[in-house]
Amino acid sequence: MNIEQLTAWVTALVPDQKPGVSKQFAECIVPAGQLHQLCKDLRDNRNTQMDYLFCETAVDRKDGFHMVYHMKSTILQHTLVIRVILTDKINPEVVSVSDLWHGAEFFEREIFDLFGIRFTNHPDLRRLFLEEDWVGYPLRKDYKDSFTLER
Amino acid sequence: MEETLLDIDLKDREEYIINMGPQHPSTHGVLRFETCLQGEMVKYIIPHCGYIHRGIEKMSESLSYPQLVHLTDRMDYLSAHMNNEAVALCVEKAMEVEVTDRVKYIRTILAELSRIASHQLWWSAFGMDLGALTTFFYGLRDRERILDIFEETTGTRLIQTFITPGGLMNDVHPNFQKRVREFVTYFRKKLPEYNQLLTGNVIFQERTKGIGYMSKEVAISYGVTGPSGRGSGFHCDIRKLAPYSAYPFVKFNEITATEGDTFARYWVRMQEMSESLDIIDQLVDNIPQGDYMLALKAIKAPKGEFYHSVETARGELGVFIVSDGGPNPARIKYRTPNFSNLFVINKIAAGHKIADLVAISGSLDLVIPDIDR
Amino acid sequence: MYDFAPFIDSYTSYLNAHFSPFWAGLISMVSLGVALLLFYAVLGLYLVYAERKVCAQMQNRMGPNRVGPMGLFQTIADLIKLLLKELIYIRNADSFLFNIAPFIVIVASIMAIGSIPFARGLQAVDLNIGVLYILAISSMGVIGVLIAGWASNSKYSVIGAMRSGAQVISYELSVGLALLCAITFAGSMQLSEIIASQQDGWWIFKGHIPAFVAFVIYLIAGTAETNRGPFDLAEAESELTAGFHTEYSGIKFAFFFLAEYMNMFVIAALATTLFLGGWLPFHLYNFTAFNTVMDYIPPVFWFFGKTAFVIYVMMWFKWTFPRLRIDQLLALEWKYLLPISLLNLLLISFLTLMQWHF
Amino acid sequence: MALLTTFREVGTYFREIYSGVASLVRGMRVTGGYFVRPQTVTQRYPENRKELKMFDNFKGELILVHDEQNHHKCNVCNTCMRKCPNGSIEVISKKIEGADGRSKKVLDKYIYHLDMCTFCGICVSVCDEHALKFDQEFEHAVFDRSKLVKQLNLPGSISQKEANNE
Repeated sequence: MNIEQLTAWVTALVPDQKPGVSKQFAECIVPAGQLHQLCKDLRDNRNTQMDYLFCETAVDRKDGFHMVYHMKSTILQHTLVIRVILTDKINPEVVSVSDLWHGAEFFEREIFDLFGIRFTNHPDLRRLFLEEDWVGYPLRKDYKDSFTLER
Repeated sequence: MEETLLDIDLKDREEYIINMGPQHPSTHGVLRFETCLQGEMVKYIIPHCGYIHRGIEKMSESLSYPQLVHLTDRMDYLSAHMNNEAVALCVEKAMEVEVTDRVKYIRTILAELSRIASHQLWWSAFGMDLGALTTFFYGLRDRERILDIFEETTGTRLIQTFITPGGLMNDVHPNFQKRVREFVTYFRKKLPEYNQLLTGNVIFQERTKGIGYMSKEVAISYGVTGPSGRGSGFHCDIRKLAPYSAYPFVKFNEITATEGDTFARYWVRMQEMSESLDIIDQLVDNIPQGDYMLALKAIKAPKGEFYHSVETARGELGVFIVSDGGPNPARIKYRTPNFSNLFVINKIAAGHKIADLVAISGSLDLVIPDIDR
Repeated sequence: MYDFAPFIDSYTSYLNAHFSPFWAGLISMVSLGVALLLFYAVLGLYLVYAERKVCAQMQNRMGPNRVGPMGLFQTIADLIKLLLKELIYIRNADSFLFNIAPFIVIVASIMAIGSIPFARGLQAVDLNIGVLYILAISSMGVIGVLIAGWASNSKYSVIGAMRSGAQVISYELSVGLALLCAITFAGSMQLSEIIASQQDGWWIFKGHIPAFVAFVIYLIAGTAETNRGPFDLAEAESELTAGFHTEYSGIKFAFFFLAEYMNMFVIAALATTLFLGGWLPFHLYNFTAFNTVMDYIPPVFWFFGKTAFVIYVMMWFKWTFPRLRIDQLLALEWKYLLPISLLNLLLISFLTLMQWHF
Repeated sequence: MALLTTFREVGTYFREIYSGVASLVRGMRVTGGYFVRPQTVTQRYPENRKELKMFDNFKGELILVHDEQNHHKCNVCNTCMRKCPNGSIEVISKKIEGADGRSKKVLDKYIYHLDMCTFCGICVSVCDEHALKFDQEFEHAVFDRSKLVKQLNLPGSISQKEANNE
């Protein structure tokens, strides 16, 4: 499917989606509550078959944390970006997709470690890189420590 | 899995836990496998990483695009050229510029050379992991010739910082083509030796065949890419799926195997070496003339988000840039191949013997700084 | 020619003439012990050196080349370093067993060389059950390995020691059966008699194919018994860091290290004695001129030359092959080597019975 | 029939042994070949110091190019300092009175932190005056970290521009 078809497909599943900024891939901004169901539909439907989540990351923007899911179908060779905006910057929380894609489990642990976003239903939500007693979440924009090279 | 290993009541006294790493001869870098054993059998493995976490993504937020390139060398240091290329291509895509054909050719040749060099080092270390100590020296002996080519052109051997947004740091050395051609003939002769020494060896085949089976579904679900994924029949070669640089100009095959075991992953890498030689062969004589660097006023990505992936020696390296239009990225995310390749280890190594765990982790070809970043 | 017996006899008669029988016995024993220990240390060090040079050459390297001409004194320097190093004591380790283990290993290998005939008349004790003695003594080393692994209180060591136990117990069978072939041919377990029986030709040539098969099996099983690559599972570097001697340091580690090389020497020396004619020179059938020339080379050179060749082959194995896994190691013994050597022994008994060997 | 199968099994058993041994011998031929015909590729390093020649582009350490008259080309534009990703370059300028009576900015100290340098080569490529270069020196080991902080402008050196004005 091309970009328009994919966007239309997501619109059919999640009517209140908003188009994203990417010109490269089809991109949809969806409400956090509908994320898991949408991902499950996208993965399991014959027409989309998004079986490969190749990148999952978070971005700290002014309006909240953006969760960005890059997913791809290895059979149909189309790529879709799903974006969730978490407006709560103190205690961001989103549902985990690690039951759909195994690889997501570790992407999510990394995001939890560096952004402090909690994933519900995650099987093993521990810090991945930093020590358990590390204070703060380094990739947040408001994170300050004495080592960061400022210019 | 909420409980950590220390909490588990070892009622069954036959179970015990050993640490493979962070300082252990078979983990090539600082990675720790918390391995639960029952006799010689591995029950489960919990990988612990972060020993070499340097916060490259955070550092990159305060650096301009040409500056942050040099940090990517330090992720997967064995595919330094490919890492640089990934950032360069992503920035070029954002800026909507295209480099000259000369740059594309040179980038591709360098990338393929470093793919061979990386596979050579992997082959050496893999043999060592299995106890064949001589492979290490043969692999390094041949890799040295590639590093000499790199050193002559880029000035450094391992971490080059040569490919930069807009082109290359400097033009290639006049001897470059001659030396590359020499290397291709030399290595074509040496490659059969590798097979005689290790591939055909009955002990080696017994040690690798049928060990660490990874199905295609598992590979896709965990996102295992590169030769490790292709050993399971996962067609994930970015060079074929979305050709970049000079790959559209050359003919080559995507090497895949369907067995999904350690030997399949080994075999794919061995074939890739000769495939890379073919790619270099097609390119090295036809490097077009042109500038090695585009005359760009300022290297700034426009506001927006950009993703580009390249095929490194270990799989798909994706660069995700979020830009606010300034000279620095607002956020840069590296989707590194080893990160995804690592975590499949519990799935495929549990139930095997401890010696197989070494073979399996060797066949995944992990470079630890690439996991931790 | 080149008989050491008169020399040794004159030494003992000198002692007997000047000392009381008790003192004469004591002095001859002490001098023998000192000689063997010196021989042991020098040979051990130079085997290490030889191994390093051999593997270096196979790997396109130079090997030791700093200390002394061509690095000849490198291993001596290493020994001095190991002597000066701190002996690390492990908390919670069983210190008595931990300390005694290296001695068991090294004593076993020292005792084994006592009955090896180096040349005519140059043999400390010529037991009438020489082969059995060497076999029994050299397999005592594994007890030291097991103790070392257990007493270290380290998981790597325990796994290594257990592997070593399983390995030595299985491969002891093949070693024994392969040696039994030569014993069947010679009809004696006394090493001097086995050599004497090869006066007209070495058993590897005289015994047709079965003797050769027995020799190859002995070589493989012997390599396995010394815990050397490709059978070095007990110390599998990439899996168990250093296996049973992970926790040892300094001179105690050196004991393990030396014992490994001396065990290799014992295995090679036994192979030489039983299959390759010991210190006997190489003779071509009825080619008198050639045989006379060969006779002029002293038996000591013949013995050490043949042993060096066998040791070289064992090194060649180590630096070429990948390591086996524990189940494959046992499968190799029980599924391949043992049935073949049993069959082989049957054939050899038949050959001997029919007097079909040359 | 059963006998035939047994024979076939026995045949496979021995064929396995044969092919296994053959593969081992093939490997031993490679290592044995190198033993017989040694091809040493390693070098005796400190001894071959004299013959050891690095490649022209080799990035050993950063130097400020000086000519025979002890003139360098730095005009204190600070580009290298700004472009260095690790902050390993410090350009310290001073104001002097020129020949025409106007005060000018000239180089006082060019400090290079070798311990922080990652040899990315950006400083050399951004310098419009070609004042910087990488040297062939590669033996950097020292016992004291502070020795890795180097002043690149030689004592008493002045920039070419200055020299021309005088």
